[in-house]
Amino acid sequence: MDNLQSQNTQILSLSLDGFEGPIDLLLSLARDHKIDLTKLSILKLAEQYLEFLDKIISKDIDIAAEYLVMGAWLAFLKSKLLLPIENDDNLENIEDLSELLEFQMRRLEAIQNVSKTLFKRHQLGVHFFKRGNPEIFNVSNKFQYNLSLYDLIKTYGNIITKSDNEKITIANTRLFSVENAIIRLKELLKGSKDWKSLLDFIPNDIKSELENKSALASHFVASLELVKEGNANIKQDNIEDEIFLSSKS
Amino acid sequence: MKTDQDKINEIDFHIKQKIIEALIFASAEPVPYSELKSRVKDTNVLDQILKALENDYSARGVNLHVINNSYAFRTSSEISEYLNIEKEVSKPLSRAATETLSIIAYHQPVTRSEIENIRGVSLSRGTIDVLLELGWIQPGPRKSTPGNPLTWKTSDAFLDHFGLSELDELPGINDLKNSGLLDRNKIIFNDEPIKND
Amino acid sequence: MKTDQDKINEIDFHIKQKIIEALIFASAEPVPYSELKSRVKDTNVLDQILKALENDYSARGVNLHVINNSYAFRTSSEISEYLNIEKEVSKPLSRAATETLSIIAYHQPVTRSEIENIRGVSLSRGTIDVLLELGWIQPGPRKSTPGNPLTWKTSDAFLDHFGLSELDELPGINDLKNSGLLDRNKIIFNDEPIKND
Repeated sequence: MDNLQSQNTQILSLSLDGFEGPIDLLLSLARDHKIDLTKLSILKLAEQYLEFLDKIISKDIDIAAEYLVMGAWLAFLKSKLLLPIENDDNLENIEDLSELLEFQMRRLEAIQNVSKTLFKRHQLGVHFFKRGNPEIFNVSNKFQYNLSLYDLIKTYGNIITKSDNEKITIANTRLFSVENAIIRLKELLKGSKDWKSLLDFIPNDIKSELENKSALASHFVASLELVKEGNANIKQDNIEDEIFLSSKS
Repeated sequence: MKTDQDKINEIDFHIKQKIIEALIFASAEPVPYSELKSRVKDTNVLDQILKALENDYSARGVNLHVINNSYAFRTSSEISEYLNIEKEVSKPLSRAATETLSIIAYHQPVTRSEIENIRGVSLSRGTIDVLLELGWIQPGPRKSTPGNPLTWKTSDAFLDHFGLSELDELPGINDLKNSGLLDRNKIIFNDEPIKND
Repeated sequence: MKTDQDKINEIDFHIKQKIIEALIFASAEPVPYSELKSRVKDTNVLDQILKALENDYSARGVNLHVINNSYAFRTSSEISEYLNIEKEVSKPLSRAATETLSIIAYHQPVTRSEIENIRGVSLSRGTIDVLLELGWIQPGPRKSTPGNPLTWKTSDAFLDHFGLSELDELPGINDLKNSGLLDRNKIIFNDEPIKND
């Protein structure tokens, strides 16, 4: 009978997608098999759950740990229920456990019910509205800033995660500073009264375009600096022509 | 016979009522009673004014709402079906989020692990986050259990959103209280020690 | 004698009036007559409703204004002198100030240079001033390190503003992690522009 019923129902579509955890699944099973929660037939429910879980496992569907824990717990409960009762202690224990399960199911069921009722209520911004064009009275400054607790916490979260996360490693590049170029040019120009192209002063072991640009830029700035200091002469006949340097001393 | 003083008081009352009315009407957010009190010091008079305003507006297209001792004008929900104006389009909340909100509302103040116990499943990341961003929940006092976990409770914005004046107006709250389903000490899979009290 | 049709029309009239009233109340801008007409087709009825609303509100703290054939509720000029009304200027707190405030909240009492260390940028003079002016921070005890630098901590007004009854209620790092606020994936797609070079 139960099996026949279960084939006709939607919930046994062999997926856990629609369920919010094992208790939710139990509630659905109870509803589906018309298992009355007031006289909770725990054995029947446990069997339904384990059967369902078996099918899921056999299909190799991903299962959250909670469903397995509940399965193990129900299997334990089932075995206790099927064992002949040895003494009164055992009986009480079983009854306690069944009662706890019943309590949890009823509690979640109640929450699910009030949740539906709550969201069926008229809601602000959907069914009723606030003043669309508020006028604010100048009570004091602090009402002009509206920073929410969420904003504050989120901001701090960002700072913390960033300082955790953001270890910037700067790639090992070979760039030329103007300072070094000045020293280098001074050295190379020493006593050279002839005009020499600026390009001749660029180091010849350059490997990349970036290095090349960097070297050219820093040496050009350095040459201007030397002219300004009175240590060198500079000339360029036309725009985009070559630039020439010579020593003054 | 009205004395001159009576007349002055009456005029005074009307002006005070207008001030209170304008204060509440002008604000999009609920105005706390304490702020109204800073305008009308005599709480007897203030209460009278608020009563009168509630009355005056009860049959209008705009009604006076009381939200946890704050006051706001809101359009009448009686005509909601006709008011399809610029609704705030927001993604519908997941079932996990709506159930979590309900658990916080009915069980507050409640810790994260208590929420997980009630739902029987661990809370996915971002569920609390969504509710906090909506401004519907806020942190409550920490519990005095080991680890001092933070609790969550609902905010005034939550009450406002669902048109509730106070938590006692939560649908079905009394049934839930009476049924014992809000008791805290029954847990199957506890990751917190069960308190025997 | 009122006929049944009269009664129906009357009920209808009241509902229509409520709709018009609520529409004007909830709108961010003055509502043009043409828009109201799309709700109440019969201009005779609509004009009657607007007349009635103007009348109803004429002696209240809030009046119905007609601005260039559009309708809006505005605080009565009669009492605005008592209220010191300003149009809402919602100034968002600068990012520097928000970050500084959050660091003070979580690390208090904290010195200026500690704040700079955590943010990784130096603190401009105005940032602390803004927070001080808001009343959200206050000086704490001086540190017993060389130079005895001043520390900063949050004030009661801070707790008040964020709806916390004590500092303890501020969600801690673990609460943040659990709620998804410290989700790394979220940080990766933050609002900083991607630098193309």
